[in-house]
Amino acid sequence: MTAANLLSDRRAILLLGLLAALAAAPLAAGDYALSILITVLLQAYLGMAWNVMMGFAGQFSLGHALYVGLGAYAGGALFAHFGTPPLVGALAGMVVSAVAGSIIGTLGFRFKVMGVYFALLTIAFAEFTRVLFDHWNWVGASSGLFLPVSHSVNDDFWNLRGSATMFYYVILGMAAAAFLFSRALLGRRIGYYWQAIREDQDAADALGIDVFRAKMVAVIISASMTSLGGLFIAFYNNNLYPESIFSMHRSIELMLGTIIGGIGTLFGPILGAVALTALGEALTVIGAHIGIDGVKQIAYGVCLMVILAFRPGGLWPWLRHRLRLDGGRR
Amino acid sequence: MDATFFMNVISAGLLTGLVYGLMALGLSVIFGVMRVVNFAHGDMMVVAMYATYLLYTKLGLQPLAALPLVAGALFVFGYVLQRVLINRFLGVTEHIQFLLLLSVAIIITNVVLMVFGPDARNIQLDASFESYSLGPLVLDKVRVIAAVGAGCVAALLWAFFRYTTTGTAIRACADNPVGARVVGLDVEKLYAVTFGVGSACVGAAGCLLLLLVDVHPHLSSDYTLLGFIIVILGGLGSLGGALLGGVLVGLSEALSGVLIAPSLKTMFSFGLLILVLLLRPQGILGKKP
Amino acid sequence: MSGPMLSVENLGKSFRGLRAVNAVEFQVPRGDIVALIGPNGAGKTTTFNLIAGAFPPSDGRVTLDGADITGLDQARICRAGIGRTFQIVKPFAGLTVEENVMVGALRHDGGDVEKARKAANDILDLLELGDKALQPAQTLTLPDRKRLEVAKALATRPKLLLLDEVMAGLRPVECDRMVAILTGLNKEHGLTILLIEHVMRAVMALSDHVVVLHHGEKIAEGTPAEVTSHPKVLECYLGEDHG
Amino acid sequence: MSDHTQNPSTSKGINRRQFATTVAAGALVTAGGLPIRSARAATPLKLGVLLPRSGHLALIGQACQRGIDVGMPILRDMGYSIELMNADTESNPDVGRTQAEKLIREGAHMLLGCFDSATTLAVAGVAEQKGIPHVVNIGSEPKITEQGFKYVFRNFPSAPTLGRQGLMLYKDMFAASGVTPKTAVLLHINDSFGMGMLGGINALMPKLDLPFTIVETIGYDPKARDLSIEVAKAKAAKADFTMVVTRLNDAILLVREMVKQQVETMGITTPGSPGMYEKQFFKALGKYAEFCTTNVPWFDPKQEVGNQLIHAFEKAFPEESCDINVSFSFEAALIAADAHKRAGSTDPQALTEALRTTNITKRANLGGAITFDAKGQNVNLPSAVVQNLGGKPTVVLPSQSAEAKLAFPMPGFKNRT
Repeated sequence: MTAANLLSDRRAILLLGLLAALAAAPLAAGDYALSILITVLLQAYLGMAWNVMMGFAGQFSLGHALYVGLGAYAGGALFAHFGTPPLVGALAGMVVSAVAGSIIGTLGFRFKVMGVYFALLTIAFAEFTRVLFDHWNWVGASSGLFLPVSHSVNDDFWNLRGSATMFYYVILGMAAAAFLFSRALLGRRIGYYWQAIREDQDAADALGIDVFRAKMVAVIISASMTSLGGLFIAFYNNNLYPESIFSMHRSIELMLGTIIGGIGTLFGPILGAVALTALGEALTVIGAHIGIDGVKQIAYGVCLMVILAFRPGGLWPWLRHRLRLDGGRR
Repeated sequence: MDATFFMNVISAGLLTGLVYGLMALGLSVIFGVMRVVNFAHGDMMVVAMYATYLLYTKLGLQPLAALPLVAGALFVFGYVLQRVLINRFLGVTEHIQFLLLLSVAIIITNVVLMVFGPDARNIQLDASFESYSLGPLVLDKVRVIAAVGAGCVAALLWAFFRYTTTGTAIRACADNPVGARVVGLDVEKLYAVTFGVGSACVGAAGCLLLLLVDVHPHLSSDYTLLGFIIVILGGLGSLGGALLGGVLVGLSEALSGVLIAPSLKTMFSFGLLILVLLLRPQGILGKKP
Repeated sequence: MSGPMLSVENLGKSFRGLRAVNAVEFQVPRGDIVALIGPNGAGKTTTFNLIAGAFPPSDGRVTLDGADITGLDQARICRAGIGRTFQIVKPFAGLTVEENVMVGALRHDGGDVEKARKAANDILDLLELGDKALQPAQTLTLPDRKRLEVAKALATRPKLLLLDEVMAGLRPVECDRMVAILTGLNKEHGLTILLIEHVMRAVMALSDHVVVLHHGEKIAEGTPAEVTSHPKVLECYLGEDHG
Repeated sequence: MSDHTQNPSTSKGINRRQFATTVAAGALVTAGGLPIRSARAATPLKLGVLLPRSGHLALIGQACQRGIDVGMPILRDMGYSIELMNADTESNPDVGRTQAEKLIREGAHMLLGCFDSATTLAVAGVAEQKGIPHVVNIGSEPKITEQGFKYVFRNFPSAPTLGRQGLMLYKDMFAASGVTPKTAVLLHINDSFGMGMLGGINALMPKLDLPFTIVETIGYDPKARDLSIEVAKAKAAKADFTMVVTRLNDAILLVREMVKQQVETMGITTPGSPGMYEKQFFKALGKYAEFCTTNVPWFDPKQEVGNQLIHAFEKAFPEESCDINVSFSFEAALIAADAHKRAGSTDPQALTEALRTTNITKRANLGGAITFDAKGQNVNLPSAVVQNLGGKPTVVLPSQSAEAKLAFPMPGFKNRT
């Protein structure tokens, strides 16, 4: 397998076509469709960020809402208090998240907290931080933090104030960058190290890999990427509440797409986000016809179960096979 | 704040902690034997609470009288769930198991929501407003009842594992599933019984907890998390550990609520969890993995 | 530089008071193949793990090429120049055979992936796995997995290769292939090898020197011929047979 | 979840238990002669209603929806012409935002909602971008009208206003009862509403020259499962009376715990939070629910529209309580309908202009005419003192609307029969 066929021609064409279609989408799509697409891309982006840690390096984090929240609050609070441009806020958020990630990583990996225990450690940190933010007045505590709304008609990219279309292109760019970044990571030394650790940590260790360092790199990269998603949420929503941004629900939502799509694969998070959103929307429509609230969620649970039962590896490996895109392994 | 005040607070924390412990017992039993982390734990408890509520409002059955019924029903539920669904997923990776039980949780929560609506329900016993006064100590009557009930159920569970053949077989299964299979134990059935017993514990806990708190469908995830904190504190798979963890969380909530700020008390539970995970990852009474 | 490649002095390990390995001493001369044999429970794998750094020794000293590596962890010892295989094979199941080997090779050449791929393929060809390079490792048969273990260890460019029962479970023909491969590595590439083996015909064919362990202690060493006629060795093996 | 309901009472916000009653409500509407009237209007107002009908706020979202559904026939009788487009926000701001966009795409002329402040802000942002007017039924976050939104109109006091008005009413309460306590203990929920109220109370206590001081402030987690510790702490404060800022469930827990721990104070009062006036509170606490007082905007029992609404509601949903969620959601629909009638068109600009000049005197709640200031806030929303008497919330102050006399200090828990 050479670099050239890491992405076979057919797949490259497919991807470029997809990208072109997405880039042209605002011309055709209405605001509703656009907001759905933003949801999809945001979920795909966050899923890819989580995938670095879990899918590539095999470290199960159930508390990624922590990094979403830190990124959102760092960017949001700096902007709300000092008018700091989001790009600077993004940097701050990435640093804070990376630090938080390395604290959790150091503690978890050094003390050999593994598997489910590690996952619960990450939840504990996220919940801990949620309660902390609930009481931190500078960021509005539980009353929430509000970003000033601009009334200018023009999009202001540098301050991330503007129309849905602008936000759409921002998240499209972020998702595309995350995809390319993930691909680059997988094709590099660290990517191979991660996969080795994911498959068998002891064997990886015996091959001279600095396992601790590799895992730390995964956590830090994943946390920083996730925090950027948080920043997007902050500026897109304009208001932040610890209760929702740090919630376990968000952590779960964030990884659901990736697991459904195909954990550890490059395209899985994207496919999973599309599939889940489509499922959600379809169920909303069906639910509206049945006319009982809650049917949607039940059907959602059932669908999830069915996918897990029949495609535990996710949809993408299966679909890739059906589409005969198996040229590269991923 | 005087000594009596602290004694009151501590005793309330202890009593609530025992019920928490019972709830966590179910989680601990299931993990200890099958290595399955039951993320639908809180949801099962909410179902038990609603069942108790129905038995009380429709048939006038007191929660303590309803307890065997509810526990029995949950046993059957757990048994069937394990047989039909979870058994297929025993060997798979953790995150798939997690998602599977999550989807079970989503379904349960929303079925409950559809059937009972989102309102909080509670039952009103005469005892609900009464309390025992032991000198300066004021003990909430239902809290005492619930704690004693939890203690009894825990003792029963211990006796089950200690003195019955099935209980011993399950313990053998937990220690060495391959060996258990070799000596001819029906491991699948034992797993189902285990899941049933774990669920029955949750059922009993739900019954007793309804004396103390109001039930609504969205209570479940809080209790799932709380259950995890408790079993990890005590040690996953350790029965005594679950009770100890429950009491610890009850106490830490009580004391941090008094000494610092009540709204920060969950943070202390999580803080305690982080501390224990780092200092003793297997939990206070847990065995080394 | 002269002196032995590996030198083990007074090596000991206790597990909760249980003495698993006691005062073991031997050397592996540069360019030689040394075999570590003994009945089950003799402490061979423990000795191996002490050398490879899976856990630290309770006492004693391990020197690799003149450098003290006592008590270093597994990864550091690998980087110091010891490549090892596991008795129970540990392939990276989800990766391809080629990628499995690349992981070991990536520590060299500044992590250049293409160079590592090339190196991996060379090693795979050497071990006659070249045609299976693009298969997922989980599809390999046991003999292939054993060879993959060796390939992975080789890819780290070790000065010393530790092989833990790579012949176990192989049929005689496959066993002979492996012997030929290892001999080739030793003769053509000058690789020093320390191996644990139960398959005596492989031990006889391969080793220049044999160390015998029993109950965690060295009871004999010498050439294969010397060792097999050593009374203590016979006693312990016969005793093993009778027990 | 958007559905163009010709028959507005078939709300999706129902569960099976309520199904029968909803059918009854539907029958009621049909009896009101709906087809003829809606045919008469040239272009009815398409009103997008966004409420949290599922998720953790479902209870309140469904109450709000009931208020609107029950109110539809009343509005038609008043000569208004509205078509509802209902959508469920699932108690999630992100869903609220996409649903708002969906409603607008499907032709909603105006939006109504969304009860919780986070979703309301998200939806207001969408409305602002699209230039579609948005009437807020309930939502106490000050930012909703302080953000500078041009299309947002709120007929509900912000948390600080609620707090101020509620606090001022304490003076009237003490004057009416002739008893003036010196100390209070404040228990509050630590969520966005509770913190907003607390902020208002802390800022105003020194300014309002009240006769009492707050000796201890105790916040608790919205997810608190039991409040024994909080109440123990409150008991230890030994204050003359108790002030609380709650939601529903915690209000029940709180009072029950006070009974258990025998915390006897002159009264359990709130300067403006929900909880203690709700039917569930009465059901759960029985005799112990009595005498709790709430200072909130309330139905005007002397107003015709308010009476009509209560009657229609009690007929359709005898099990449910007709509270301010119902009345303010109804009033929001009334405001929307009124603006549409005056604008004479469904053009968003015209509707917005009409909303700005709203002046409705025939309303359901206490207070003068509904009008909006430049920020889109109705500043004319006085609170009443509502005390739980005889198993139902009863207006006791201001005296001109009072149905009964205030009981303060309240009888001790021990002596109740």
